[in-house]
Order: sequence, then C-alpha cells, then structure tokens
Amino acid sequence: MPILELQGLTKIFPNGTVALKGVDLSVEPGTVHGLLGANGAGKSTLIKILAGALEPSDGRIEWLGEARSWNGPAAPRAAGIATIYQHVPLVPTLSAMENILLDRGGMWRADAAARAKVRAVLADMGEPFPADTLVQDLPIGKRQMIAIVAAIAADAQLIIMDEPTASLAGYERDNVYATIRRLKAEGRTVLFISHFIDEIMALTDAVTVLRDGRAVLDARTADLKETDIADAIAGRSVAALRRDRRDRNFGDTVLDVRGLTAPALAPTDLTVRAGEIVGIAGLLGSGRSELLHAIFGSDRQARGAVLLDGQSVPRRTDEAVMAGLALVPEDRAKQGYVPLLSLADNIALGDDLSLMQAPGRERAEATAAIERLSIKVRDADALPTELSGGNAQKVVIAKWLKGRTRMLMLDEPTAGIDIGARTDILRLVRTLADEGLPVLLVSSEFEELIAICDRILVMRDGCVVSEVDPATISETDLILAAGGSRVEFSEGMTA
Amino acid sequence: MSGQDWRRIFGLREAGVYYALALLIAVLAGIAANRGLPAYISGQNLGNIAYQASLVGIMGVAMTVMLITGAFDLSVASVAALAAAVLIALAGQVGFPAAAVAALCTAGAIGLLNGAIVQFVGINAFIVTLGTLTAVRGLVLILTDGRSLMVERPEVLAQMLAFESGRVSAFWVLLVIGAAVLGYALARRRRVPAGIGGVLLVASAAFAGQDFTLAAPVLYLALFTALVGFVLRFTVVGRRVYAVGGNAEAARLSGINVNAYRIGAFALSSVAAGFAGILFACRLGAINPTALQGAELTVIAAAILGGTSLFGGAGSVVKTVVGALLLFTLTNGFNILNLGANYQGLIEGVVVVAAAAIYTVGAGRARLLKGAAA
Amino acid sequence: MSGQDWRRIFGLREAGVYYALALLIAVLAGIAANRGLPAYISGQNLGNIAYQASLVGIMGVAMTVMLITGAFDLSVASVAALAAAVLIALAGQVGFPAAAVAALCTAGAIGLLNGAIVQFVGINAFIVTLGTLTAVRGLVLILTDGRSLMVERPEVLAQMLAFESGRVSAFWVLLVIGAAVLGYALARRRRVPAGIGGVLLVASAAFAGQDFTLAAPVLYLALFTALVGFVLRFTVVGRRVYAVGGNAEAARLSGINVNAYRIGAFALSSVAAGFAGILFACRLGAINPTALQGAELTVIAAAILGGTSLFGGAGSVVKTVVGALLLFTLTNGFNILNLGANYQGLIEGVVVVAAAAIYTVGAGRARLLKGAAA
Amino acid sequence: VRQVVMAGRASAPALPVSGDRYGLSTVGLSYPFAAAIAKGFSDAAARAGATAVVLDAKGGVQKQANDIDDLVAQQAKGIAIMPIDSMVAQGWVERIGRRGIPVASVAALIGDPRTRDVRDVYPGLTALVSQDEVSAGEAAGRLAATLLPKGREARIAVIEGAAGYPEVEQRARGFRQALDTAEVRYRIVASQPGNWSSEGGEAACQNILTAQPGVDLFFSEADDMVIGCARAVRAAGSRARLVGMGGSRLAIASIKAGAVDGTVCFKPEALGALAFEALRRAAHGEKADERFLTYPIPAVTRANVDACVGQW
Ligand SMILES: Nc1ncnc2c1ncn2[C@@H]1O[C@H](COP(=O)(O)OP(=O)(O)OP(=O)(O)O)[C@@H](O)[C@H]1O
Ligand SMILES: Nc1ncnc2c1ncn2[C@@H]1O[C@H](COP(=O)(O)OP(=O)(O)OP(=O)(O)O)[C@@H](O)[C@H]1O
Ligand SMILES: [Mg+2]
Ligand SMILES: [Mg+2]
Repeated sequence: MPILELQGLTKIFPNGTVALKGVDLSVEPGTVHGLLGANGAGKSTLIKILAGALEPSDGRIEWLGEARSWNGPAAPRAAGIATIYQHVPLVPTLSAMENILLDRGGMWRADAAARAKVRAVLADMGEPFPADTLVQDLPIGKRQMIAIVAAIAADAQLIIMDEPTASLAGYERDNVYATIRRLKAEGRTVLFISHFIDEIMALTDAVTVLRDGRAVLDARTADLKETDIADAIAGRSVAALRRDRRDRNFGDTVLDVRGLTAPALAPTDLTVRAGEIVGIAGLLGSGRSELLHAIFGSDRQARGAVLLDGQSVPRRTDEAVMAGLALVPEDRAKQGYVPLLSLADNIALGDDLSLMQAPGRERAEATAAIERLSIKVRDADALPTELSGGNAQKVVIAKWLKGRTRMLMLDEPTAGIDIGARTDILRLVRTLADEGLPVLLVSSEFEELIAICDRILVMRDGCVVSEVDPATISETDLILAAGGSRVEFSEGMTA
Repeated sequence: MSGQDWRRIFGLREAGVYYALALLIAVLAGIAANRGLPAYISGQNLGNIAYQASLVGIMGVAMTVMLITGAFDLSVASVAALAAAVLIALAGQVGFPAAAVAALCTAGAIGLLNGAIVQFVGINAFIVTLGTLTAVRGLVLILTDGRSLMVERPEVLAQMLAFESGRVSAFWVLLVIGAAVLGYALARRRRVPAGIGGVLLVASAAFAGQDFTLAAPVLYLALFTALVGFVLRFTVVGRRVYAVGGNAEAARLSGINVNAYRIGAFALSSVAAGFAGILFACRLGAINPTALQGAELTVIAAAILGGTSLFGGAGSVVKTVVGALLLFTLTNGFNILNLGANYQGLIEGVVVVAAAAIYTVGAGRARLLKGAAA
Repeated sequence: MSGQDWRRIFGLREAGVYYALALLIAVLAGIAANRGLPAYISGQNLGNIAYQASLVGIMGVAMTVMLITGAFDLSVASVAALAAAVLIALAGQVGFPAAAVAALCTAGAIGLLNGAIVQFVGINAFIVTLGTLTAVRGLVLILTDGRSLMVERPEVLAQMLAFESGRVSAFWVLLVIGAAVLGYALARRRRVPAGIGGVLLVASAAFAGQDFTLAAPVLYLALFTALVGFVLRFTVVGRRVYAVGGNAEAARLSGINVNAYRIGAFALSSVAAGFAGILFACRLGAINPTALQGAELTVIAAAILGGTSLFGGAGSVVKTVVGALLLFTLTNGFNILNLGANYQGLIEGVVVVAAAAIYTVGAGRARLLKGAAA
Repeated sequence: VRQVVMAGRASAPALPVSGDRYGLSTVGLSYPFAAAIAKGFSDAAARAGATAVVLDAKGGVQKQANDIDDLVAQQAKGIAIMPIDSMVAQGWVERIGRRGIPVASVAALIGDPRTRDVRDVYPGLTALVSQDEVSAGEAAGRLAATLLPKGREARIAVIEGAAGYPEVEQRARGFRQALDTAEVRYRIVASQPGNWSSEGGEAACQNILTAQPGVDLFFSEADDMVIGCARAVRAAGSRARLVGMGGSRLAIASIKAGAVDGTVCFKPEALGALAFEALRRAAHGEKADERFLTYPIPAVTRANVDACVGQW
C-alpha cells in the first residue's frame, strides 16, 4: 500500500494561475521517489500542498491509507512529513541550531536532548556548517544545508526535498546523496525534486514528471533512460549539451583584472577576450562569487584595478554598469529582482540611462526576453513573486541581455533551472559569446563549464590556483583540481 | 480591457482611500444638511479643507518618496519650524527672497545630514531622525531664545503675506490639470483612472466657475504633487526610487546608486518640510518655538492612509494627499458640526482605522497572509 | 573561550549601549565634580534615575517584545493613561485591588483589539495603533470629562500610595539577582557576560550597603525585565517570538501560530502599559487627561537605543532598560548641571544619535554594507 | 419624528443649534485649565440662550489657525481666542477684525509678551480677559518671601514649564520682582523645566535636590508640577518649602493636607464667563470702557485655602 497517494490534486491561485490540473501520484514506502518537471510545472506547488503551506483547490490526499486535509503546516509535521522548501524559509536573526529546532515544542530553548540529537545528525553529515552562527551570516549554500539537517532531525517518515542540491556543490551534494541513501536504508521515504537527471537516475526508485500541472510520466527509474526523462520534462526532445570543437578566434582583451584583492580573495589577475567564455570552477565558499563581486565593484572592500577595454572602471556598481559590466548574482530573491516591480520594470532596471521611462519599448523588450528565454508567465506585467523559482532566475538574466552590456558575469545562472531551459540558457550564452561578448561564468555544474567554456579557472580558498583547458580535461579531473575527491564523487553518483 | 482590470482599478484595494474620503464627505454633508447648517459641500468649505491640509500634504508628498525608498523621517516638523525660524529671523535684514533661500538651504542641509548619518554611519533612520527631531527643535529654541519671533519690517511682512495668501482662480488650475490628465488618458488608451480623474477635474472647474479661487498653498501643493507624481510615474528616476525601496541590494547590483537615492530622499523630505515651514511663517508673519510640534505623526499617517508601505517599494503621492485631505476633513467636520471635544478623539481614531480598513479588507485574504509575513 | 568570542561579547556591537551609558555617567560625574557639586554617582542619585526611568522601562520591555515580533505599538502612552483613569474612577467605589484589576483588563482588552485588527483585518500596525492612540486618549477625555480626576477616599488613597512608594532594601534585591545570575554563569561555563553582570550586581550590593533602598517601581521594573528576559532567553516561547519577527513565513511553516504570538505581544504591551498607568496613578492618586502624552516615542526610542530592530527578530529587554536609563540619565544630568532649558533639546538629540552611533560604528563595515542593503 | 431624533440626541455631545453662535478657540481641551475656561464659556452661553462653539487646537498653532478660519466661515457672532502663541495671534485678530466680528482674547495677551504690558490691550481686541501672569508671579513671590528663612541667603529653585512658552518667563519675572521688593536675600540655584506635568516636576525636583540638597524653596510655575515636586521633597527628606501656581483642585487638596505650602488661585471658569459676556455685549453693540477684564488672583496657603475653589 502506498504511504502517500494523491488523486486529482488541483491548485488555482487567486490571480487565476492554474498551477496543478489534477495530479495523481502515489509514493511507495521505503523508496526514493523523484519528481521532475520544467520550471513552473507545479512541483513546488504540489509539495507546498503536501506540507500544508497551501490549500489545494480540489483533490484528495491520502496519507498512510487515510484521507487527510491539513489545516496549516503543523498537522503534516505531526503526522510525520518533513519538508525542505525550495526558497528555504529560515529566521536570519537566529542561529542555525535554533532554526533547526524551530518546530519543536516543549518548554526550554536549551533542551539538551534535542540539541544532542541535532549534533549527532550534524556529525553524521560531516559538520556542514557551524551550528551557533547566525543564519544571516551564512552563505546561501549553508542555508540549504540547514534546511536539510532540520528535516532529517525531525525524524519524519516522509521527507520531501524541493531542489535540495540546487545551491550546493561537490562534496556537499555527495553529503546529501549519502544522507538520502541512509534514510532509505532506515526505511524512510523520500520525495525528491531535482532538475539534475543524473541525480534522479542514481538515487530514485521511481519518478513522476510534471508538465503544465499534469503528471505526464510515472514509472520505475530502472525502466527509463535519461533522454526519456528529459524529453518528458521539456515536452520535446532535448539534445544533450555537447562541446563543439570548433576553433575560435578571440578578439582583443576586453576585461583586464590586475591585483584585485578583497578580504576573502587573494590578489588575482585575469583577462577575458572578446568572444571568450571563461569558466570559474571551485567548491562551495572557494571565493567565486567574491571574485565576481570584486570585479563588479559591489564589494567595497575590494582593491585593485579593473580595466574594461583599457579603461579603468571605478569601484562602484553604478559606474560599472555604465561602463558595460553586468552581473547576474547567485541569490535571485535577495539580490536579483525587486519583488514589487513588474517584470517589464525589472528587466528595464539594468539599462535605463535616459530620463523618461519608455513603457512601449520596455514592454516590447520584456516580451521579447520572455519569448527568448521561454519564461513561463502571463505577461510582462506580472510580478516576479508570482513566478516559479527557475523562471525568476531567467528574469534576472534577461535584465542584462542588452546591447549596452560589454562584459557579462554569471554567478550560478542555471541553479534551479530545468533541463530544457538550462540548455537554452547555455546555448544563449554561447551565442552571445560567438557574437563577441566576453563572459565570465561561475557554475557548480562542472559538466556545463566543460561543455561551453573556452578556458576554466579553478579557485580554492579565495585563490585562483590553476587554469585548465576544457577541451582536454574530464569532469572528474576538474573536480579533483577544485579540491573535491574523486572517490567520494563517484561513490556519490553511482553507489 | 478585461473585466478583471476594471475590477482591479476600481477595487477597494486600489481606490480605497478615494472611497473613504468620498464616504466621509457624504456623511458629513448629510449630517450638516440634517441639522440645518449651511451647505457642507461648498467651494468655500472644500477650499478651506484643502488649504488646511496643504502643509501636511506638502510634507506628506515628500514623506511618501522617503517611505518608498524604505526610510523614515520623523524630523520633518522640527525642520519646518527651523526653516520658519530662519526665515523670520533673517527676513528683516535680508528681505524675504534671500531669507527664504537661506531657510530652504538650512532645511536641505539637515536632510543631507540625516541621510548621510543613516547611509554612511548606518544608524537606523528612526533613531537618527528622532534625534534630529529633538536636536533641531533645540536649535529652534536657541535661535528664538524660547520666544516667538516676528517680522518687524512691514514691507517684508507684506511680501510674505502675499506669497502665502495670494489666491488663484481655481477654474484655470482645475481646467489645465484636468485637460493635461485627459490628454494623457487619450494619448494612451487603457488609462481609465486617469481619464476619470481628468473628467472629474474639468467638471469641477465648470461647477466651481471662474469666481472660485484657491489659496496659494493649495496651488503649491497641487504643483508639487503633480511634479513628484510625474517623476515617480514617468521617469527612470521614479522607477529607481521604487527599486531602491523594494530591494536595495538588487537595486545596487543593477547599477543604482542606492546611497544617492536614499540621501536624496532625505534631502527632498527636508526641503519640502522647509518649504512648508516657509508657508507657515508667511501665514502668520511670526513663529513660535513650539510650532508644528507633533505634526510628523500626522504627515506619516497621511502617507500610510494613502496606502504607502512602511517597508518601502510601494506608494503613491496622490493618495497621500487624499489621505491628508481625509484627516483634515475629519477635523473640519468636527468644527462644523460643533462636536464636543471629548468625543473628537475617539471618533477620529475610529475613523482613521476604519478608513485604513476599507482598502485593506478590499485587498482580500491573499494579501492579508502576505502582509502578515512582511 | 577564544579571543574572537571575547571580542564579540565585549565588542561595541554587543555591548555598545552599556558603554554609551557608562560614558555618559562618567562625563556627567566629571562635570559635576569639576563644578563642586555633590557626588554624582551616589546610590541616591542612581536610584532617582532608575525611579524616573521605571515607567518608560516597563513599557519599553513590553515594547521590545512587540518589536521583536515585528510589530509596533504607538498606543502605549494612551493606554497607560486610560488604565490610570479607570483606576482612579473606580477606586473610590470598589477599592484599589478591584479597580487595578479592572484597569489591567481594560488595557488588555485594548491590546487584544489592536492585535486582532492588525492580524485579522490586516491593517498596518502603525496606522492601527496611531488610531487607537487617538481613540483611547479620546476615551480618557470622556472618562475624565477633560478635568483632573482624583481619588477621594483617604484609605484607598493610602493603599495606592503605599503600592507605589514602598521602598525595598536594594541590598537584598541586588544580592539575590546577582547570586542567581552568578549561579547561572557558574552552572554553564563560557557565560562570561552573565558572570560579569553577576559580580557587578553583588559588588554594588556590598557597595550600597543595607541602608540603601529602592523605590517599588524600580523593583517592579527589575522583576518584569527579569521575567520577560528569562522567557525570551530560555524558553521555547522566546525562540518562537524571535522566529515570528525574524521571518513570519518560516515561523508559520514551522507550525508556529503566528497570529497568537503577534496578538499576544499586543496584549502584553498593553497590559504592561496598563501597569505603568497604575503606577502613575498611584503616585498622586490623581490623573489628568494629558497624562503621559507623547511618552510612546520615548518608549520606542529606549528600545531602539537598546539595539532592538524595527524590522523584528532581534532585541534584548535588558538593553532596552539600559536605553531608557540612558535617556533619563541625560535629563537628570541637565537638571543637576542646571543647563538652560533652551539648550537641552539640541544636546539630547545629539547624544541620542551619538549613543546609537557607538554600537553601529562598532559593528563595523561588514555589517554596515549589509545594513545599507537591508 | 424629527423631534424624537433631536430629543434622543440630547445626551449627544453636540449642543442644540439655537440662538447665536459664539466661538471659542482653545489651546487644547485635554488641558484641564483650558477645559475649565471652555466650561465657563459654555455655561455662560447656555445661560444667555446662545450656542457656544468650542474648538480644540490640540496644542498646535496651525490647528488653531484652521479653527479660527472655520469659526469665521460659520459666521460666529463673536470669537474668543485662547492663543497658543501671543505673537502669532496678532494676525488672527486682524483677520477676524476685518470681518467686523468682535474678538476677545482669553488667558493670554495678544502681542509680544515681553514688551507689551498686559493692561495695554492690543488694538482691535474687544476685550482681553486674563489673569496677569506677571502679577500672578508676584503673588507667588510675596508668598514665598514669607516662607523663606531669615538671616541668610535663601536658596531657591524654579521649576519652569517647558521651553518656548512665554508664561515661563513672565511668571518667573514676577516672582523675582516680588522677592526683590520684599528685600529678601536670595539666590536662584536652579531653573529647570518640569514640562508642566507632575512626573516632570517630580523628576526635576529629585534631580535638583541631588545637586543642591540645601534648597530652601521650590517655586513651581504650575500646580501639577508642585504636586510632583512635593513627593520628591518628602522622599528626599528635604525641608524645602513649596509654592505652586494655578489653584488646581489637586493643589488645593495638597495644601489642605499640608504637602504644599501655597499656590496662586486662578479661576478659569470665571475667565470663560467674562469672555463670553464681553463678546455678547459687543455683539449687541454695547460699548465697554474697560477692555482689560480680570479678577483677583490671591495667593493661598493652608490658612486661607477655603477662599480658593479649585475649578480645574
Ligand atoms: N503565489 C503564487 N501566485 C500565483 N502564481 C503562482 C504562485 N506561486 C506559483 N505560481 C505559479 O504556479 C506555477 C507553478 O509554480 P511552481 O513554483 O510550483 O513551479 P515549479 O515546478 O516548482 O518550478 P521551478 O522548477 O522553477 O521551481 C507557475 O506558473 C507559477 O508562476
Ligand atoms: N555573508 C557572508 N558572511 C560571512 N562570510 C561570507 C559571506 N559570504 C561569503 N562568505 C565567505 O566568503 C568566502 C567566499 O565565499 P563565496 O560566496 O565567494 O564563495 P563561492 O565560491 O561563490 O561559494 P558559493 O558556492 O557558496 O557561492 C567563503 O569563505 C564564505 O564562507
Ligand atoms: Mg519550484
Ligand atoms: Mg557563490
């Protein structure tokens, strides 16, 4: 008998968006069940309903063979369902430990038994973050880990994970994989959402693919090939991203960074030529974001020279943007978009230097960008908060796809983006580069870096330690170079 | 234009404060008629309300910009008093125009100081402007030596009175603004609210006729509101103001100089307060050291009644002015109906909450939940 | 314990408000000594400051909880006046204890009303409590009919005066609290600040000797602060209060009843204000309708000086009390040094901003950048 | 039916519309002194069968300016102003005067309070109905002179109202003049604001006593402050004498109880009634020869406290 069964689950948002159009899903106990789908397919909506954070418009939830309807998030927790949300809701002013214990009842904050248990979980996972640090002082990847630890420490029968690995890299992902296996071995059930098909293949026993609010594929993983899943997600066949071996001629040096240093960044020199994509590989916290912010001038403690076409760029973001630098930051909600402005306004934010707004032109541009990046949205007047995670990311990218941009820097641009759109975005980057735009690309998907970069810089501990040629390096070698261990990795993926 | 758009534009959430004002005026007019008092809705009386609301309105418009950028200014009333004191103290020696410039510069300097402390030292705007509220009031006391000051030279006094108490024919003002708004509405289809506003303005011009005049401060308020509203709505600067308040970090990474915008908002707020102070001083030809004490809460209340968010990123200057009109209509109503003073406080408080409720409830449960999260 | 931890605990960011208070007291003591005035740092004078700060302190502690949950209460001063009026109006007929209970219930009811409107109707707390500020003051006017009320029955009056003006030996209070804090510090190693606090308290008990007494309101303030501080620091309820303010959505998704906590904070704030009102009424056995007008800004200023965030999720009640002490030390210093009234405002404003600057600057550039973004 | 509705409103706050309308613009009706003036004004109007329109400026000059505009717009037969600011009010008097409406000033003069003598009534005013703040200060000073120790320099502390109010200076001036006339040797050792409130007076006196434990007499410029001050004096075990000003009910009670030594007796209700009468006469075209209207303001102590009925 399935532990969880959904029948005809439907969700219509107040603004009229139909996110789920009658989804059936059944999860067997003791299995890892994968849930996939393009951005905006309704995955997060589905799990929010399961977690009691949203109310379904229609449909039936059966938990342990019993029909249930939750009123609020407390009920499913009590019933044994723990949830890791995609946009991890944490309390920034409390420590990581306090956040993990947030849903506990009882009397005392310093409940020794509960703390000991969390510490045990932390030890199991290799102390992924300092438990007593305030969450507001932790980077986004660590925050993701807090949510994972919290869900595991809650001792639930079903653990729902909404893209837990989207902001993680290397060994931390492996940690999560190992944890999921352990949970499965303990007889628990996991509902696992991811855009990484390799993860899904390696980890899950069964998969369900959602498209436009409907389940379009429901099968045992063993019976499927990667391409089947990818095609089901995109609703079309997705060609795998492969390096094209064409030789390129690069133009002149566009970006020239000399002796750039910041508190978490050793003095760095680098150059990027016109038409070149330079990848930056590294582990979590290796200083990749730090480097981009230092170049962009958004880190005011950064010192050193940044030249664009031989012109020195002052160390301020407004000057940098005027000069033609563009940065797509990694935390889209906090750094990427303005939630109360429409998509058109958000996209226009990057380029307006004129005095008057030009609603007609801006709307046309926004609509074109929505088309080009296949952003799933009603129209350009929608607010970013109405979008699914991946689509919001595309809006942030769209902000910089302007003629004025002379140097594009992308920080984890594909985090949380579905396979179809990911290929589209990477192709787009490649096309932009081929048209002469230099690109700096930070990604934790080394496969992506190898596929589209012309050069890859490897960072470790705030230092560029080596430069590798993507044409000759394998993914595992790149991981080794970045400081991760090959053994762990291959175990993580295949064991 | 779809039915949904219509519902949105005329829904309580968008238009709530207009409905609240209309309702209040209707109730007061009804009671006045019932008691046999002179007609409540007369050009004279409505003109009075607008005149009485003008200073708070001017400060409220700037405060709205402030709130949109996500900051806060408690010092406006003190700054207005200081500007008034500077004007009165200097006008005798250097004449009205020079003294007014000095007053505006003083006010602007305090705004820059406020903004610089908030942005560069990083202290919370509430505590900084609470500090300057006290300190600037202290400056007023020092400047006036705790006494009222007045302008002694009659010709300067006459200039000042003329600046404040000149009257303009409302007919032309309403007609010009109405026509401009209508023109805009026609130039771009789909701008129904602007169209309706324009028609209403032109109609009231016709209704008021050419005899009906407006006090100068009302005209200044109208011009200032129109200017700031225009900048916010149609210029890139306006969009950036909203962006700075909506997500400062995203704005910064989009190449917006967040510090400049925030400090600019402080300066605007103080300069507007300084201008209000000048009007105040011109109205009375004198300044008492406790002038305008406590007005800051009224100013903020007007902005928030107009639907401006305390958390930044949203707000409309026209609605702030309507919020100010609402507050002053209420006291005007008390005076007209000769309501016992003991009951005024209770009624005023209840009406303020009820007015805010009108559009909050209209926004429905969805927003409620989000609001609770914010 | 690492050097970094030490630096953090004694750093300006954590301990800034203590340094600010110590600095202010040192400066005042220096000037007083220089002018040949009696010793500034005497048990008597410090006791006076504590007494003068006690009402604002009590309201400030509850306001801190309010601010931590991310809401705001402007109505405290009016609610305190209402509770005082209810007490005085009823005490003659039903006796002091029953009247006090009635006063607290009235206050609590207003708090629940505030909270219910904010949470269930979803109106911004600023505008709701601004409305109740006005409306409740109106109720006070109605109740007192605009005149001072006083308790006529001498035995009731005596009871009330005894409740407020009883004195307790500071020796025992300090010793007991000091020992408790020390005990806690010893029970868990690494609790250095608590240890230091405990040692200081015990030392000051020894210094003050058994003759030195504290006014009852100071004792009430100490007990209330200790209780609320304890709940916030050590119980799950406290954690949830921080969570509700730090991220209401996260709290909701963790199964916390956000509405209950927010409404509870409103009720606590009003009941504390009611208690402060009772203490106020018991001072004289009388109340006038303008009592405590404007105190709300002082209360909020105390909390924010103590480092409580206006945006919720962070704050400490002990530091709020220190913030209140700072504000009242300042007026005490003015009086002691007989500083001209006209100059007090300027100095007060500057000191408030400077005090806030001490710990903001101490927090360093890193936080500054983030703060600018927040 | 209309009658029934109106009758049902009898208890409602608004006065029925009857007779002529006379306006009173007060500084703020939550101040008991102003409320008592308003009561005297309304009672007198009721006796004369007229309607009193009492407006509440809530302490704001701007609100008071608006109130006066509203009164003019309502065609009141006469307007009494209790000015928040004497200098500022000059313009209002002229504005009302241009409409030919009689205007009286209550409780404070119109014009510069530093240079204009209270008896020199501002041109254009129908009447100035006030106690003379300076002579009230003198009454307090004369009383204080009897309370001070003889044979040495007496140490006096003044608890002022709040910065920015002209009464602060006027009352203190009168107080000093009387002491000088009485040829008392004295020194003012402290002069600090008590913000017109009891808690403010208490705090100021507590703090002053710390710095100046030997103060012989506290002169509080308002009764609320003297009551708070009395608590501070008693708690500190000081023997300082206490003189207030205003004659509030609370102060009278304290004098009876021996906590306060004396005060100066103001009668706000009488002020209100006088103002109404002056306006009514002017509205009916009667000419008055004396434009400054006042009443005796005796200092009272425990011995003669029954002479003062607390009106506020
Ligand atoms: N609060 C909301 N209001 C209105 N529409 C919403 C809201 N949240 C989500 N949607 C819409 O519902 C649809 C499903 O969104 P959902 O977040 O479930 O997608 P998802 O499958 O999780 O996508 P992603 O992979 O990008 O996270 C999208 O079209 C989205 O725009
Ligand atoms: N807000 C912050 N507060 C404190 N330390 C930080 C913060 N952000 C980053 N760091 C630290 O700075 C260093 C560099 O971080 P950075 O974010 O540049 O690394 P990254 O390689 O981009 O990793 P990630 O995958 O997390 O983005 C790390 O040691 C990180 O812990
Ligand atoms: Mg999602
Ligand atoms: Mg990064």
